[in-house]
Amino acid sequence: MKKILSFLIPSLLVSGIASAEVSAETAFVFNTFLFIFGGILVMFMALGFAMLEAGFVRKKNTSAILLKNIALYSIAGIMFYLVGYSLMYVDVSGWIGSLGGAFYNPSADELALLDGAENVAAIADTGYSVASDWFFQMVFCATAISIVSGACAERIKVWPFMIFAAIMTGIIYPIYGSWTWGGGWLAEMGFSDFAGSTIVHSVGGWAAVVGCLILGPRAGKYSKDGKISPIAGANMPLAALGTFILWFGWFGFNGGSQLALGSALDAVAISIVVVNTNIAACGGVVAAIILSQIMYKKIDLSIALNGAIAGLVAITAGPDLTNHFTSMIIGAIGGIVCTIAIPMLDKMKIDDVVGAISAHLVAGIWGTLAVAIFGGGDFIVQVIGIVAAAVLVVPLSAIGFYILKATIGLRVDEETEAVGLDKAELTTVAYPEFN
Amino acid sequence: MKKILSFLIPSLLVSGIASAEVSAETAFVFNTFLFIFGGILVMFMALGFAMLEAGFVRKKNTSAILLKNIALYSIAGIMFYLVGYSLMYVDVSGWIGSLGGAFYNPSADELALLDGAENVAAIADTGYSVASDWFFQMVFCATAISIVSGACAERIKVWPFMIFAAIMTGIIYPIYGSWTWGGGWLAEMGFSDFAGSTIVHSVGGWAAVVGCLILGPRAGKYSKDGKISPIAGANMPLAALGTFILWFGWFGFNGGSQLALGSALDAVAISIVVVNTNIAACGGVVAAIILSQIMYKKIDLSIALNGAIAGLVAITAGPDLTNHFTSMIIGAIGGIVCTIAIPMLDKMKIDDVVGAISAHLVAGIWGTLAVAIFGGGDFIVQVIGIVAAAVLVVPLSAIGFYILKATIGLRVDEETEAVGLDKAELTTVAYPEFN
Amino acid sequence: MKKILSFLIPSLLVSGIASAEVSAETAFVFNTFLFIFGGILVMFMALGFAMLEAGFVRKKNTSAILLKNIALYSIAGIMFYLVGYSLMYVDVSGWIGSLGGAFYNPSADELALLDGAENVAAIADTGYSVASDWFFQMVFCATAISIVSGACAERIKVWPFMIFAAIMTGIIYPIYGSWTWGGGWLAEMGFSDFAGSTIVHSVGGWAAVVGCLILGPRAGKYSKDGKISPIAGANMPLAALGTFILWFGWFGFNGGSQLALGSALDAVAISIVVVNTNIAACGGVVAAIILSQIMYKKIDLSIALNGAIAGLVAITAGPDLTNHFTSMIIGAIGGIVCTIAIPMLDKMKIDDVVGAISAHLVAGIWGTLAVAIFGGGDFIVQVIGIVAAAVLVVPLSAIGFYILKATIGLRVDEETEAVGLDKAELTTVAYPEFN
Amino acid sequence: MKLVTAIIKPDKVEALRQALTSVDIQGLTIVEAKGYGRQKGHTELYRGAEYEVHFLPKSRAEVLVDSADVEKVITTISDAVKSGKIGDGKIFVTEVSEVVRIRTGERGAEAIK
Amino acid sequence: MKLVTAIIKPDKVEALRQALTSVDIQGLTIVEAKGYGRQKGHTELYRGAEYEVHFLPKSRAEVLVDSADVEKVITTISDAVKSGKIGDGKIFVTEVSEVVRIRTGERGAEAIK
Amino acid sequence: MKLVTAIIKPDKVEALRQALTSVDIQGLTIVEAKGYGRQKGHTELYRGAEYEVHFLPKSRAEVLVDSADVEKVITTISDAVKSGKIGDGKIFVTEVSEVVRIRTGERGAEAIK
Ligand SMILES: Nc1ncnc2c1ncn2[C@@H]1O[C@H](COP(=O)(O)OP(=O)(O)O)[C@@H](O)[C@H]1O
Ligand SMILES: Nc1ncnc2c1ncn2[C@@H]1O[C@H](COP(=O)(O)OP(=O)(O)O)[C@@H](O)[C@H]1O
Ligand SMILES: Nc1ncnc2c1ncn2[C@@H]1O[C@H](COP(=O)(O)OP(=O)(O)O)[C@@H](O)[C@H]1O
Repeated sequence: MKKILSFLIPSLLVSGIASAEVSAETAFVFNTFLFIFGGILVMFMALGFAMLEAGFVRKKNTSAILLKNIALYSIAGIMFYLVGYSLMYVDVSGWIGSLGGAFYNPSADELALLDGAENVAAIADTGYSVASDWFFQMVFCATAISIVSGACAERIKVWPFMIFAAIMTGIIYPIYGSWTWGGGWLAEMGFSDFAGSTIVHSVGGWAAVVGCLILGPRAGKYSKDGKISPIAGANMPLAALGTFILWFGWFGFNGGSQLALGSALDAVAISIVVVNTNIAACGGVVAAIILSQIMYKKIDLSIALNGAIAGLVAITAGPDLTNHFTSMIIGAIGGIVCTIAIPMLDKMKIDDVVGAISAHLVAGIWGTLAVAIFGGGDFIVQVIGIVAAAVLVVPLSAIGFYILKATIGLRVDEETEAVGLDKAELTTVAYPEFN
Repeated sequence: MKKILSFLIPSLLVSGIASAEVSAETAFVFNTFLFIFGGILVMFMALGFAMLEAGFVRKKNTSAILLKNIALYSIAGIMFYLVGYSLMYVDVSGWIGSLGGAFYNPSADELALLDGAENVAAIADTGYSVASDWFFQMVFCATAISIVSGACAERIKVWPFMIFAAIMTGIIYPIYGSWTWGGGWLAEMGFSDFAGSTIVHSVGGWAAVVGCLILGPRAGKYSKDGKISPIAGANMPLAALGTFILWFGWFGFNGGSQLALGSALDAVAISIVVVNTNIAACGGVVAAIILSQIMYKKIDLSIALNGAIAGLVAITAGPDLTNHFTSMIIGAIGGIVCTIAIPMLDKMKIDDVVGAISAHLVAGIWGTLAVAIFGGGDFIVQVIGIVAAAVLVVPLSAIGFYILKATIGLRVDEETEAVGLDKAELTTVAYPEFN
Repeated sequence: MKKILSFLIPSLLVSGIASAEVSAETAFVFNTFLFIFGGILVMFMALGFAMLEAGFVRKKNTSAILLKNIALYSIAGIMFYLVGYSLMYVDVSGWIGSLGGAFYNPSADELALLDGAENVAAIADTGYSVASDWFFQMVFCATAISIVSGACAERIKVWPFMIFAAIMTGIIYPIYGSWTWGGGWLAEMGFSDFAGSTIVHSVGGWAAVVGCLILGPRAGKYSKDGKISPIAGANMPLAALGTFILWFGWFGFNGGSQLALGSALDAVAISIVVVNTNIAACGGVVAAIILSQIMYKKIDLSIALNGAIAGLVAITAGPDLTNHFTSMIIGAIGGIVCTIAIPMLDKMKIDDVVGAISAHLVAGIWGTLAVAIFGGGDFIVQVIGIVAAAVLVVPLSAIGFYILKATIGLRVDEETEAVGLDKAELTTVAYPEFN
Repeated sequence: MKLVTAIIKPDKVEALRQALTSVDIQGLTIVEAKGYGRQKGHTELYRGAEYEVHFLPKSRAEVLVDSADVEKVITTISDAVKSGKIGDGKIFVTEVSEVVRIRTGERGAEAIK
Repeated sequence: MKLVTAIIKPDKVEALRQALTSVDIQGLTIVEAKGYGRQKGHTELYRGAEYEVHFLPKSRAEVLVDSADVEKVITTISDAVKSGKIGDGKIFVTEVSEVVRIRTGERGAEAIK
Repeated sequence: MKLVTAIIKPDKVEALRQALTSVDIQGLTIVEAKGYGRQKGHTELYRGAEYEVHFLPKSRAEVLVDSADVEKVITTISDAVKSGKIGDGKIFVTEVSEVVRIRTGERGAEAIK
């Protein structure tokens, strides 16, 4: 029974008449649950990335990319616990946090509550459980490094990649995070990035650019005479699966970024965020389909999938803008800039296996600017925030990658690349019975 | 710690003693969250359909079906926003809604709240956020067209399909929706279809029948001498994946259709709906397994999977019936009618690639009747509702399909069909390294 | 906007000032919703197992394992409804429950509420809706049998397996469950197993051991001269997909096992459980990667995936321990014992296709002991609980398997095994176009 | 005895099988192949970059026949798979000095009857 | 030199390899194939409709041997894969006028030693 | 006419194609194969157990040529795929008594021009 909704309202009124507001403890439960709910959805995005990337690589590198994905999520979880959360959120000086919250644990008050103390009111006033917040922040951190794994696939060695993942999630991402969500200088300037078009997606995207440049393209991708030999992804159903899972998880990514559910205002805001998130992705898909048809006379499924991601990334900076039409347009433009960026990167010989740079960095920049364009922020400040991400992430990740290159080596040798990483670095071939 | 539940209750009482009821604002949050939660789960069903269909088609048409699925969900999201929701729910005259709510946006009151107005009580009394409701209704709309894409797979051209998706989600589905959930004449008669066995599944199923008839069967499926040459689906793990995802999403589909969570009554009702939904699917699977073993001396996995869907579709009209045993039987009969319908459709030379007509239309009719049989509605009214769906959807979708056929063409030519849609209409082969 | 959290709290206070506590009805809604939410996530784990197992078997047995998985979940749903829940929870004598709650249905009070009685307060005092609890318990039951299907894959006949699934979910699991969560003798002793390292995972694991021993290894796995010929899984992306889905679902498995969400205490507790669950899995993955690199000079993806599961299983007995570092260590040791157990089982010629015994039984025992080691229970009692599981499950499942062996036969014949179960017992080949 | 090998389009395998059966040739082995002859592949697009596909999917069919049947088989195959378009394929014949039916141990012409 | 080709059941490849190794034949090439001879395929069911499967999966094995070894190889293969049931397969022998070991450029009998 | 068959490493197919084209041989059929010769497979690990992989992936290339072109083709193939390492593969030549271009019905040397 739907519209019959109107029949329900009286009963709500009846039962709700005594006290109209949400009690502090109820709000605490709602807020905490939102973090858990949103966090679980964003955790699931790690699978989305894993599947998307497994679909876009060749058979012979499929196990390696799966391993990198489960490893990076695990490493992110550990590094963010050890130092990342603390650097990002604890005693942020403006430029960076401290190590005071390393090995982050429940608060003393919460532990007391669990041990039987009757400090419910004090706890309720904190608004949410610290562990739930930690969880929600951690999964965002994992997203940033997921972006790198896809772009650099099929040629980066497994161990150096895992070490870079530790650097990225333990240091690089938390520093930029401290400037923004941690309350540092960009936050003080009023930089507006609701769920992280820049903070998560561009940061990951810049590291991906640096990785691709230092690694160089896959063997055979660009020939000396300037020709491009595309290397088709082995498994499109996996790529589509990954894209849909990302879309699904994004409701937690953006919706959870309201950071509270314990009032009508928050519930309304999240509803709007969810609708905008969805319609932006729709716009991204439709725009990418139409544009790929125009540009290539045929539809490119892989570009349509990237279009969905680009639409989602684009709306991530401002899903709280209250006009759904605007969101649709922001998403559609995200799909367009991504579709255009894909062949441009190829012309620049930046070999991004999954289109991560186009979908996350390019669309992320667009989305961050769009907030200002559609009235949710100051244009100059938005530009500063975008530039700051590049200025921070490019050198730091270059240093990380170069040190790895100089020491244990970053790229597999030619023979390994020809044979595939699965046989060379792993014991596990992805599809042993399919040849 | 489980049963230790009894230990918990005192503590609940302690903390809950002050006010026993759910406050209006709390109820508003609960209700809104239910729409978001349920809507996200139903959105995920779009992936379920995509995977199910990708598993049932041949390799050479896999990218095309993936594209159609992500496109149809995107088109549904846009069309329902532009006109569909309005036609279905805004100023429904009895026969159709209006365009007064086209480009649907948050209510003025909600926008005021976000802008700082202290109109919380007024908002709380509306019961739920309008955007959350819109989201929940939109995902249902997308489900209806998903059914069509599967049945008509492997031969319908991509662009005409996308146009039909726009017609279906912008016009056809909303009209029938306005008659029922929109509060129109069928609702007034007392037509009982809790979450849409008819409103969603039969409506989609009728359009699928029309599509299959106008398109004709795939080349080689039925030979002139009356023999049937089955065309096996390329990837059963994907089909199973899709089925499980649909099952998972169905908890949102049926559970969310309670439309409120903000009272003990609603919580109890949703719990019952969830249990019934699950046990009906179990019944459908077991019945389909046993029946396929009896009919064919071996178990047919693809029929077992269809049985799950049929059980779910069957219970969708009445998951609020309070006896779980009844639900199991309704689901099992759903599985049986679906299993029987599959070869019958083949005898009628209706070439339904994924079994959508058997699982959605046939089981949907059964489920809608079952509501009356088990005491949840009037039999005559239920029949009227079922017939009304056919009477509305068959001609409208036939007109849509015929216009497309006469203009840009509906079916790919023989050569394209032999080569596969992936190569002919897309640039993207699904499994380029697997031959 | 994140850290900007601090800005939000005042507004929470404003709206929440009137009444500070969670009302009884609100708590009822929260608790019931937790069961539904957690139950849905755990239901999704059935898909996780299905995909994991489909990835680890060979092509020719893939449809069969998919069928077994959807069948076992359906059978569990029906058997637990018919008798299992009752034996486990209704009038538990200490040694077993009764059949008084067979064909479990909503309580009379809840039905009255739905029929319009104004007994809200009485309902609210029960703490949660009975159907939601039933649902949550049922999905756990399904998990136990999932473990068996993976270990015994590729050689157990489909029908006998389905009958064993009925025995396991209708009788064996409920008996051990009644001793513990049902409030029987082990619960009275103080056996501590928060979400079921032993109650679910070891119970399933013991049945898997018995199944593997009675069935014997797959043809060709162990040659007479003592050599092991590994049989590689056909589809690693599916195995990774399944692992991530299990991880995702585990948040419901462990988080939901708090059994209540309706207070700040519960919200805090669940948050901690969620974080611990996650970090234990991270520890399991990283430990398994490092150890496989050390042992084999290369990383084994399949072991890394098992490591995630082992970490999750290990933390399941005590995810409520309040130090996250401890959880990481428990998970890491879980990953280590699993990685070591895998080749050991092969040496004992126990042919476990998916590593279920190593990941569920071995890591489950470790996790149950870890609770005592880290101060959450008594060591002797934990050991008694672990031994009790073996003493109950091994003979009962051996009887079940032997009766099946003596009557309809348990293992497929040599020819069937060579051809594959998909062709012999099903009509459905998993990948007909991939050869 | 002779071995007649034909490289044909994959979608002609069924027609070939029916044609051979109808002229009473009771044996056939097929292998999936890829190749080019006069028909030269074509360009495809992926993510906006054009690339040349040099090989086209083909099926390679082998029929062991009595020397006397060679012409009949060539004609049968040609008729069954010919479309007159480029890419129709090739047939070639090689001499076989011995054939054995494993099951019975029969040799020579007996083994292909 | 001769080329001995055998069409066998896929699950006999391992037995074939071991048998050839045991008689000191150090080279083998296998291709996945499908075919029919006397053994005619069978009916299968899919979603309630029966259909005929005409081709059965086979493996096609090739061994280059010195002419003197042909009989030995035929016997070895036959013994290794024979079950006496229909579908055991066929062996056929063709003349090879030249063999080259690419790595060394050796020709003729040298190239297959 | 002759049939030149080469068993080569799969990653040399593209080089082979280019080399043949450059010497004006306009036709090639490739089949995926697995095999061993002097190069004997190797050990692999899976879940802690070592096992031997006896077969290595290979590509089987066939070129129909005029008898006069045989030496040229052998040299071209050798040069294109040779690395000097074990596993480079084998080339062998068999006599072809007839070739037919299906499309046109041309026979003999005409059919491979
Ligand atoms: N000279 C050749 N050597 C080996 N195979 C050949 C040769 N010529 C053609 N083929 C095979 O026959 C297939 C069809 O050839 P096609 O393009 O019809 O050539 P043509 O028109 O020259 O006969 C090719 O894809 C290739 O597999
Ligand atoms: N005349 C033939 N030409 C080509 N291949 C053949 C022929 N006869 C048999 N084969 C191949 O040998 C395989 C096994 O043949 P089989 O059914 O055992 O035949 P038979 O019993 O007549 O020897 C077949 O599947 C087919 O691939
Ligand atoms: N005697 C043979 N018969 C059939 N195929 C062979 C033979 N020897 C080698 N091959 C094929 O050639 C491939 C490469 O052979 P290789 O290991 O280089 O052998 P060699 O060094 O003896 O020439 C093998 O994998 C196999 O497929």
